Amino acid sequence: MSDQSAPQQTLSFLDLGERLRQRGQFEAALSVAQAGAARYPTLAAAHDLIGRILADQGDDEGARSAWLATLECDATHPGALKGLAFLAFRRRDFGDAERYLEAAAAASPRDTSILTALDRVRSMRPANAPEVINIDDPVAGLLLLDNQGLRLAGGLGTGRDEQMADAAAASAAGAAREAERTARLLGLGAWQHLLIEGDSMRTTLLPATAQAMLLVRRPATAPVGRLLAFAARAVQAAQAWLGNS
Amino acid sequence: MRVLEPWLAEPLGELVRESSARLALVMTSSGQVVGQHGFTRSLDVMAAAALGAGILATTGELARLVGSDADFGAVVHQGAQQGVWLAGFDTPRGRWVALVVFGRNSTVGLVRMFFQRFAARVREVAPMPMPDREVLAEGFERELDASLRALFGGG
Amino acid sequence: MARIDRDRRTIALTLLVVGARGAGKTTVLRTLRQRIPTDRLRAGSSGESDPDPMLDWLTMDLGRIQGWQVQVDLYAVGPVSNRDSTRRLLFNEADGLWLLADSQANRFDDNAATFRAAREQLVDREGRQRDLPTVYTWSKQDLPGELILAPDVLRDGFAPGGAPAFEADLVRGTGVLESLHALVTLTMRRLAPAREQPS
Amino acid sequence: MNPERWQRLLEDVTAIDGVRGAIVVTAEDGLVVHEAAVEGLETGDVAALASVVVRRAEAIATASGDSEVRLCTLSAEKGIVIAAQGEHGLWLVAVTEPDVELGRLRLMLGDLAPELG
Repeated sequence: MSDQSAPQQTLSFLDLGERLRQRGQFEAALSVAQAGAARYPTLAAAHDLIGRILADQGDDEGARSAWLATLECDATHPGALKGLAFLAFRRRDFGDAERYLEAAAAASPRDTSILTALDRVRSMRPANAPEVINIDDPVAGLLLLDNQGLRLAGGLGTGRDEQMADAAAASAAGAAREAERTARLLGLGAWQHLLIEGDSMRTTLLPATAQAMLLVRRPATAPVGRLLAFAARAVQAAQAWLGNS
Repeated sequence: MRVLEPWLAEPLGELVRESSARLALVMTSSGQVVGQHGFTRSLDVMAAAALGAGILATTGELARLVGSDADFGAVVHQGAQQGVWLAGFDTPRGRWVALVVFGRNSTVGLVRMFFQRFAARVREVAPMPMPDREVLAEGFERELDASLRALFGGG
Repeated sequence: MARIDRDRRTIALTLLVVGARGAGKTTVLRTLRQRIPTDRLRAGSSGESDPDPMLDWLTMDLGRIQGWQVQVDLYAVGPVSNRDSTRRLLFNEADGLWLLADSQANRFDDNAATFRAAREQLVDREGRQRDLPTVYTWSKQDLPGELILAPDVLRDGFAPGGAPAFEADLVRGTGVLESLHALVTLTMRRLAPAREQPS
Repeated sequence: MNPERWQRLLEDVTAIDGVRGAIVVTAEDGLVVHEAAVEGLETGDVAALASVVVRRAEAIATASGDSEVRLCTLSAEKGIVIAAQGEHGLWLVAVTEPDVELGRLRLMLGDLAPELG
């Protein structure tokens, strides 16, 4: 984490900025935070502080930029993930809010405030309102790839860059070949999906068309059945995307 | 890949492809090479064939010594970076031996599985050998007689 | 089975010289080494300094027969049991058998035991007895008559089926080349149509 | 290594309706270590193929920056292959009919697999 790269004594501006923010002295807080961020551009906490100040000022767009900058420094920064979830909640985009909170929960599994927020967000979403599927969104946790293992669209989700997405796509193509062969040679017919579960994440890989497949990655807090149902819908979206592109 | 007879290309190709083999060698139990993949020098092919056939014969003897009814079936050497699978199998041409060298992207289990499929496929597609009775034609004895006399210094 | 490479048109025969200790196997191979031109011969031994080595071999190049390059691998194998694995391999490969009997009357039982052991090893993978072309050589026929058995007696004892048999004086080399000539011919007949074989 | 315990463990798995067979495999070399109730299944093939699928799944997790794989499920038209990580490189693998009680099986494998070592 880049926070650790800045010497401890130089971080007093963070405390000062935070105190000013809590007192409602937003302009002063912002100038302190921006000066700190200019001095330590890779310090995630500095961008996070800016995000909080701008959000308090009602500048959602500015706050969003600051928190995305935070994630560039530290892909699993819980403060930034929670902040982005808050912004999404405020604009009533509960799907996005849930996604950021799931990522935050994966990063800080013991933070009960995140799990509480997650429950609240889930309860807010109407039961019949499906999660929005955007194949092109690199942070949506949807990765569309071709049979050769080349990324067509999307990414692995919050906190994972394009290089990792490319590497995952390359691995996924090999896994799909093995899945197809295993199902065929064991007399199980065509393969439908491969579900990979770890402590923090769940990933499913499934064929989208004859030439393409989809990788859907979610935090382990996402229920398996829901992940698979979402993945099935995402396949339809991917097929439409492939038809249009 | 090189094969002595064209019908072997398909099963050997499948074995190599499916088991991700780096090197593969198919030989008769006396060490005559009938197909290979991945070797670049003929000297290596011959050496590997001779050693492979020898190792299998030796382990067959070992199996007999320790009281195993059948031979061990396969000899596996698993190294850090690559493994070797060596096993005999029956064909219409007699007993043959396959040697497969595989890397970290394969496993003994995978090689074993596709070796079994390969052996079954060879049994299925290998044409029956030309009867030995047809190797020589009538009248060979005159040539043989002359040859032996010349060899033994009898003119 | 003869090793036949149809693409390279080569035939390699494996012939075994089998005899009890002291029956003259080494002398047979020595005689052949002396009589065959060195450019047609390769030879080796498991124990060069051993007067009766456990395994002696030579390879003869017979030249071309009907366009086939023919090679004969001749192995002298004794009755020693601690070479069983090597013996077994050789017996699996063998195309022809050259049984060498010491003509001395007091060696009759040794000869019989050696020949019996050889036949026991001549089984295929299914355990069936293999029928190999066989010739017999009665060695030491040059010894005084009261010490040896006559060829007729030896034939009755060992080769009642009428396999070719030759009397040999191994020291002078008589009978050796004739025996080998007969065995190579018999073995190669199995590679030709059956009608080739005279009755 | 306790084959008797493995046997009991595998029998617990095969007791679930729709489970055709269960085996203990080594992911490193794809070989069967122990097996139970494997009607019509070539267990050597299952071990070889399942271990490769597991290795490929691990490659995806590694590339994605995720922690190690605990459970790997391959779902196909006519059946499911599910593998749960145990100790010492051993995996508990079950092959099932497509309509198996997957929820129960997942939980059971997750609970039993760590007892393999």
